[in-house]
Amino acid sequence: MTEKKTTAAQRDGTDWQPRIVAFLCNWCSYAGADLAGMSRNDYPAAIKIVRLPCSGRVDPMFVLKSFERGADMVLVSGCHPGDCHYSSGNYHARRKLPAFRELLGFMGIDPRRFKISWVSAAEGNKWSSLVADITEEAYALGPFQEFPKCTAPEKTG
Amino acid sequence: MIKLHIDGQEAEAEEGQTILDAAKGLGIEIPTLCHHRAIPPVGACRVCVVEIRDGGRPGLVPACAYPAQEGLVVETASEAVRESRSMTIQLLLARCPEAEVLRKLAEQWDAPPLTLDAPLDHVEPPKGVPEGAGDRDKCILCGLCVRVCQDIIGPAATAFAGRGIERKVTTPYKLLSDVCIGCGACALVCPTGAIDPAEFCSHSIEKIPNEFNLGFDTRTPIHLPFPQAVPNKPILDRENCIHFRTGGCGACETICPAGAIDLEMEDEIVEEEVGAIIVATGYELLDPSVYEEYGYGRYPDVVTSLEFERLVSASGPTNGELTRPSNGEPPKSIVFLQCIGSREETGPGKPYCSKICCMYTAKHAILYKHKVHDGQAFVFFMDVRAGGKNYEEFVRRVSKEKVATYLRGRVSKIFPHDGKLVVQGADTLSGGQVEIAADMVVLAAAVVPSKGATELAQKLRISYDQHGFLSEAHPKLRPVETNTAGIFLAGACHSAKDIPDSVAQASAAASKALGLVVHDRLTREPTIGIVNELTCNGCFECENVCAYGAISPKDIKDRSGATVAVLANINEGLCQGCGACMVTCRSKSIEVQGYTDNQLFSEINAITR
Amino acid sequence: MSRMGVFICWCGANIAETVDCEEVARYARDLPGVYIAQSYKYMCSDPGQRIITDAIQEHQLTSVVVASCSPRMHEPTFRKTAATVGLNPYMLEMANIREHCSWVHTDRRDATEKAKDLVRLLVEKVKRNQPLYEIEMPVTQRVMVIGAGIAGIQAALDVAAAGHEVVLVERKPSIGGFMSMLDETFPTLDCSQCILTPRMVEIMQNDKITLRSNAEVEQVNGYVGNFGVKIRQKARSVDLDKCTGCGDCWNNCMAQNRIHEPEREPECSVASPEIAAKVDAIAAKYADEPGGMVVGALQDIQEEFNYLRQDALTYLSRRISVPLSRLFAVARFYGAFSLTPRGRHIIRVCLGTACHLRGGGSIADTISRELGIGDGETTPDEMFTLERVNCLGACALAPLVTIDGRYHGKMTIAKMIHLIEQCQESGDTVAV
Amino acid sequence: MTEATRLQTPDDLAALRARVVERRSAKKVCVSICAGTGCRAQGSMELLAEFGRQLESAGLDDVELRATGCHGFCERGPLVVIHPRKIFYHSVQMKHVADIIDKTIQHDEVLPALLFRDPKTKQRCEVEGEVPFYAKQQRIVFRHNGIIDPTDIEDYVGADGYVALAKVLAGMTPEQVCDEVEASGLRGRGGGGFPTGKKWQICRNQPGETKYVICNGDEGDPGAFMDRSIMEGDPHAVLEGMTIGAYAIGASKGYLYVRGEYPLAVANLNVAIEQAKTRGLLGDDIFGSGFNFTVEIVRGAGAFVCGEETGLIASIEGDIGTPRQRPPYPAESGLWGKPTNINNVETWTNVPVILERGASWFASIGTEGSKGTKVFSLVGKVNNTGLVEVPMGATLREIVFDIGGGIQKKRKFKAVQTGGPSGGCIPESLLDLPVDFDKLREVGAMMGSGGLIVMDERTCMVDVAKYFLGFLVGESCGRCAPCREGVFQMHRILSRIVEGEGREGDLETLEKLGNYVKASSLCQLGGTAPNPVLSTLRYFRHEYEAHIKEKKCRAGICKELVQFRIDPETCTGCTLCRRDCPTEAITGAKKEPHRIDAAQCIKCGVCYDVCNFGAVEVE
Repeated sequence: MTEKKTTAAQRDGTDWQPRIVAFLCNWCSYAGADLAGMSRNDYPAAIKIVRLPCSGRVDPMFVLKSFERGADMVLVSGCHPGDCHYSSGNYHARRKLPAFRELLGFMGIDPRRFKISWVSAAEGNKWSSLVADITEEAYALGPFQEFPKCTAPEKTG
Repeated sequence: MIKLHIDGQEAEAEEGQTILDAAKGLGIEIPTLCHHRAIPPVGACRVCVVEIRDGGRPGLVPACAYPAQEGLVVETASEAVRESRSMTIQLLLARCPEAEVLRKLAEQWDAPPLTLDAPLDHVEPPKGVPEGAGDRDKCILCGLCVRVCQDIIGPAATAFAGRGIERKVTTPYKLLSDVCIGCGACALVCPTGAIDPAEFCSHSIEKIPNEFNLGFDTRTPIHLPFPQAVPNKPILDRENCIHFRTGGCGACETICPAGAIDLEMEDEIVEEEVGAIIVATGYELLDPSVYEEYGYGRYPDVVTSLEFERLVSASGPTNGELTRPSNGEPPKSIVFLQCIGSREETGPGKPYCSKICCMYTAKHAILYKHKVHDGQAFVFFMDVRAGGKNYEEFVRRVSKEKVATYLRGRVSKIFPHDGKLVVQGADTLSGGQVEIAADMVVLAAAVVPSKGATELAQKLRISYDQHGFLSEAHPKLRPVETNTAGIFLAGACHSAKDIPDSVAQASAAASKALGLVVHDRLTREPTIGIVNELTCNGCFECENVCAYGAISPKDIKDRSGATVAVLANINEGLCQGCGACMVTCRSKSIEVQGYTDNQLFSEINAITR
Repeated sequence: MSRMGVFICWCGANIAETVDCEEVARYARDLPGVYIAQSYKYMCSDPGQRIITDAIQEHQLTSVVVASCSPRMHEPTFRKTAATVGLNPYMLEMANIREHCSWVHTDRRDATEKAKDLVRLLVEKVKRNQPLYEIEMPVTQRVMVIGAGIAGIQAALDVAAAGHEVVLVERKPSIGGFMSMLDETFPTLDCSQCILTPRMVEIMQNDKITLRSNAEVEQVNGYVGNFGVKIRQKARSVDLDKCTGCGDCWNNCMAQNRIHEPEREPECSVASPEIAAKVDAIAAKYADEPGGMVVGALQDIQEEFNYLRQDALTYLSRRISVPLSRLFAVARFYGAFSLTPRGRHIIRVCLGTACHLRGGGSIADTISRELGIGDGETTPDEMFTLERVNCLGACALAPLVTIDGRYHGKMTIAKMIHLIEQCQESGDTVAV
Repeated sequence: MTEATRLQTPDDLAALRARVVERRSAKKVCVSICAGTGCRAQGSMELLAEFGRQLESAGLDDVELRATGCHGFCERGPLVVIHPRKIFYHSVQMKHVADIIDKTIQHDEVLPALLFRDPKTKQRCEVEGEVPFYAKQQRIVFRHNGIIDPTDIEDYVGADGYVALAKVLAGMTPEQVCDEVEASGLRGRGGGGFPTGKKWQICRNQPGETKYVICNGDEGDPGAFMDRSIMEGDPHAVLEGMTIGAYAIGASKGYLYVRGEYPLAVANLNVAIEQAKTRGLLGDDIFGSGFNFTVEIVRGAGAFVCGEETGLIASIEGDIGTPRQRPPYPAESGLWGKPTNINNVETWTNVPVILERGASWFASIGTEGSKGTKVFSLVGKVNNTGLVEVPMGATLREIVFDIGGGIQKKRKFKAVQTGGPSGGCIPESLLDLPVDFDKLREVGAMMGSGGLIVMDERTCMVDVAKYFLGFLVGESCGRCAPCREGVFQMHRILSRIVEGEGREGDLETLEKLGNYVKASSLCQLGGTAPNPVLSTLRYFRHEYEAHIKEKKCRAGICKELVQFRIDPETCTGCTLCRRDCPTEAITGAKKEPHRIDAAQCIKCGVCYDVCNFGAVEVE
């Protein structure tokens, strides 16, 4: 773990740090992230968490919006299938989001930048290693530029 | 109401009732033989004759078949009646001297043995199939068996052959009957015990096992579940009922004096509104026949612990007499096997401890000693777990006082030999193999959730573990609550539990439920979905995704009351605010309060800036 | 225009060690819409909470962001605090800068930047928050207990004892569960039924408890406080209100055994096609008659086949749907029927009164003696069958004998012997 | 032959009758031959064929040949009547045919040898009415028997047949018909004697659309055959009676239950039904009245108990003929549970004539409580066996001695048994009893269906009682215990008595059992079964006592109690007995006294019966 303690500066001497937007359901993954905190698991700070009631609440537009706004990586995480607090919300997510990911390439977004994961409230460790892994991958993929370039002029302001 | 006089008393009868019915209403007992309440009377045996004195043609008439008529004056034990009745009994007794019921009647009605000749040898020797079947020397030719089969049950397996003194009950051509359904109604109605369907039915006769006594005795389709049952009323098992299988019979409906039997009754869906639900669906035992080595199901003397309970119970099939199911003898040696399917990491069993078996096995050993004083009991165990108030002391007493010999180890095989069951197992404490010749083996089968518990959990939207036990909301802090508000758990549906634990949890669940229902109002978070009726177009995609059935169509009416649109409407009690509907809505007409698209897009904007 | 307050919690050192809380506060103060921002050591402590309430009141804040621990921990606390001074609690949100930030990051700069991001995120959200109000719902003050073993019974009794109605649903026809099957219970060895039965009876007697035995939960609707449970009340076939439990029904239940529904062999297997065709023709004759004219059909069958063959009768039984037993009984009841093959010559001796008085009995005895057969019997060579009949209605000719339907009146023993001999010689009927 | 057209109105019927009468009334010669069962058994059909042949060869094709129903005088069959003079020949043989054609038909010459000779007056009787057998009879039921051809409806119409039906359908309401029958005083001829009109009325008043009428032709009493004669000889009268009854009751379907032993009756009834249908006298809209009626024949199969109403109904329903407890009576719930009226053949046959000639005419015949006539079958040890119809109230003496010609072989009269197996025996002292329903019941007998069995000194009353009980043991359906077990036990006791094993107290047991069976049985078969025993015990107790105490059967019938012996003094050695002895137990040369070898003797009594010199004695 200690080796993985990388900051942007230490890494390549530049200021660039990936922006990772995470949509977490309140009941499992958000709590799992809390548990990671309570366990003092250290992980990269590039990830920013948006709290949602359920992974089923994730509108693909949220993902698209994130990329449009310059996110380098988007993560959706919910309860494990079968454990949804709302019975079936994560099933909706599980069907809808992978299908959506198939379309990302078509829109010029590398599908590897979109992650879906199931983290339970008990999986603090899983959360921290997940964050570490995707941060690593985000670094490897580099900044996501294609999309903001073409959309930015219209969108800003 | 028809009014008549019987033995000087005024009697009442309804249209269609007989003198016998009317007399019964007055508590006047009239003997009968060929009469059964479910079967239309024919007045054949004439034992029930009574004398009409007035109000009708004077003379002797059969009470069972003679309609109660207005103004009849009837004597049920006049001189003429007594003479006739006595003579009838004597004549029948001359035919069937062995019939117990006739002997009793003879005593009762002063019918001394007639100085008559014995009747003709009216019974033909059986040719393959006995004509008349059953104990033919007892047949008084009352015809109940023939009538019940023909008129009530339907198949008409038997018939009268011949006439007069040569009359006999037989099957057609004296062959085994292939229309006989084996129901045994003939034997039931026979007043003298002269007929046995096993003798002429082409099928084997099989009794209906009584579930309460786990098949150690039998019952009828309509039956009281057990003597102390609550409600203490019978139930009709349609699987085995003649009426529901063949369309015939319906005798119970005819017989019931209260008119309580309703064969037309159908399942009914009733709706109950409640504020809280306590689930207490209990447990059952793992079927040990999955373990071939124990021979359960093959060797009758290998029984489950629950079966053992019934066999020692004073209210059980043997009235508390502990006997071997195979031969009815008391078991002189008995082996109890613990952990049958419990604490098993692989295989058909369960990984958990069933918790109650150590204790009840010790109890069984004591009960066994109570019943068989000189018997020997052995217990094969893995560990003895006696955590509970006075539990350890109890078990220690059993082993210390040599109520049972405890052998630590497992049994590898049970096989029958020389009328006994040889139990082969390991004794890990002595390090050797043991072999016990037992009369009976009792398997402490694992506790598993009762059938249908998971289906119920799904209906209740509560969760359950991989074994099917229902899950509590928190293993420590919320042990009787479920993840679904308002639903609580009690007893062994949650995990293997003994009686005190179950009762304690039940009271806990009750108090939790009460905590809810003492309030007449309940508040809840407003973070739920709301529909924008201006943009909703009523496609109801949202209805499909809602896991709570919270969305339903709502009629939008104009001032004249005409429906102008049908739009989605969210029940604020049911909605949990998950937002699935919101994502599905194409016109974005639903928002979850506190998590609106506007808020979320702002959040995204904020962090991606 | 929003007047927002942002309050940054140090959480002692828990946050402050990794996040520069003052800087975050400064940063927040500059965010659009934020009116004030300040940090404090323990926001959740009483003084910390007072800082918030005071600020709300003093600055007439319309919304608040508390950046501290996880909202799963203290969101209710701070919302309640805000509400005490009249701020709609849903106008307060929390930024999780502890579990999601200070505790998981070590780099102070990164953590502080992230904390700023998180605060900004919440500020942007809260700007768009609307005041929300808790929803109040009525509660159905009844409880359902599913399963009536000892646990269900106890729960039901406890709820009822508190004065609330209980619906007790049991799948089996009786309550009691396994405990009712037990003999004695450990470790006290008291009789299971003795302690259980009074409870079971109490269930029945308690007017707060509605027992639905032999019932199963079919569907559950609604939500806490307002469940609607559909119960399948399975047909018991016994009206519990009317039933007195007298036992007449089960003591007289006709099915003493399991029932075998008879499998029917196809009609063609009980009789050969030739016989079937003949029986068909006979049955057709009587098709219009309600009773199938059983007696007539049997007479025709006997005429056709000489006696009542088993296969023909079995086939007829299926054909006209009259039980074979009835046909058999009829065949055995009436004197005219024979179930065994009859001889080529049927000798009927009248034993009507007139014939009896004029010695018909002796004639019958003579035939029996000569042919060695009794009433209804047939000689082994199937030549003769003797039938004694009760008057052929030609009393003037007494004693009367018919052979194959031909009348032989004023019979004498000598004449009879002669007739038999003639029959035996010619093998045919002889006229007098 | 008239073409068989449908008779649509009463006028059509009248027209047909006129044609038939005109055709038949010509002074044409007609040879009428009895084709009843009795005469057939004695060769009447062969005789008929022979007449046909010889008339043809003689070219006498205008001579009509007619086969009629039974004349009743079966004892002297075959009977031939030559019209128009109605010359009555009896015991006609094939050899007489030529003579009859030659002398009587062609030359109008009477053949005295074939005429009946009154044994008292020694006079030859030329016509039927002069024969003493017929002289005292009054033939109402038998009005057509022996006169018409039963297989030709035109004969029946010619004899005023179906006039009553036409009258009823044209102008009477069902109520009126019932009233008329009730006013006539007609009582059921089947045994019970219930007033017929009342019975109809009860059935008529029952609710329900569907009702049935049944004709009980299951003449089960041994020794009775009047119903057979009617069904064979006058089937249309039965049908007409039933049709009228059905109209009165409101039935549209009738069943004719005919005893299986009567094939000729079935045949003739079938012919009659077909003819009646063709003529529109059965079927829909009879005589244009809108009234429909059909009749179905059901053949019995040999069960006496089916003569009991409820047994008969069960039999028609295709079940064993066991009677059931009444009430409900058939009039309330009978065939297929519908109101049903059952009358026997003789009753139905009376109906048309009552309606044709009026109730008062009928009521003028007979006694106070019993109107009309009654047909008896006079059988047993009487000279003139046959069917006799006398007005109610005729005495037994008239019937047995005047009509029946007294006892055979000039033996001594002992008793007459009436009412079939369930009836009773009437001793000589009651010979002057006027016979009607009530009088017979008073003396412990009953009318029954009308069997009259004459017994002489060679009749053992114990044996008779045993015979009847044996019959009833065999015919008891076996449903109820008193009849099944009681009659059986009585029969066992009687068997013992006739075998010489009688014991002290047997007679008391018999009486006790008899009274019990009578009182406790389910149906009238059991209810009357002990009558033969009880009535013989009443009038002939001494015979029983002789059997029990002295072990003697004075009639020489009870084999175990008799020894036959030939008195060597009286025996002429004629060999008659020796030749007739079935077991060759009699030895002895011609003209020498014969001897009976007791070891071989089966006690059949043939020798005793055949001996013309009274040499065979009973010990």
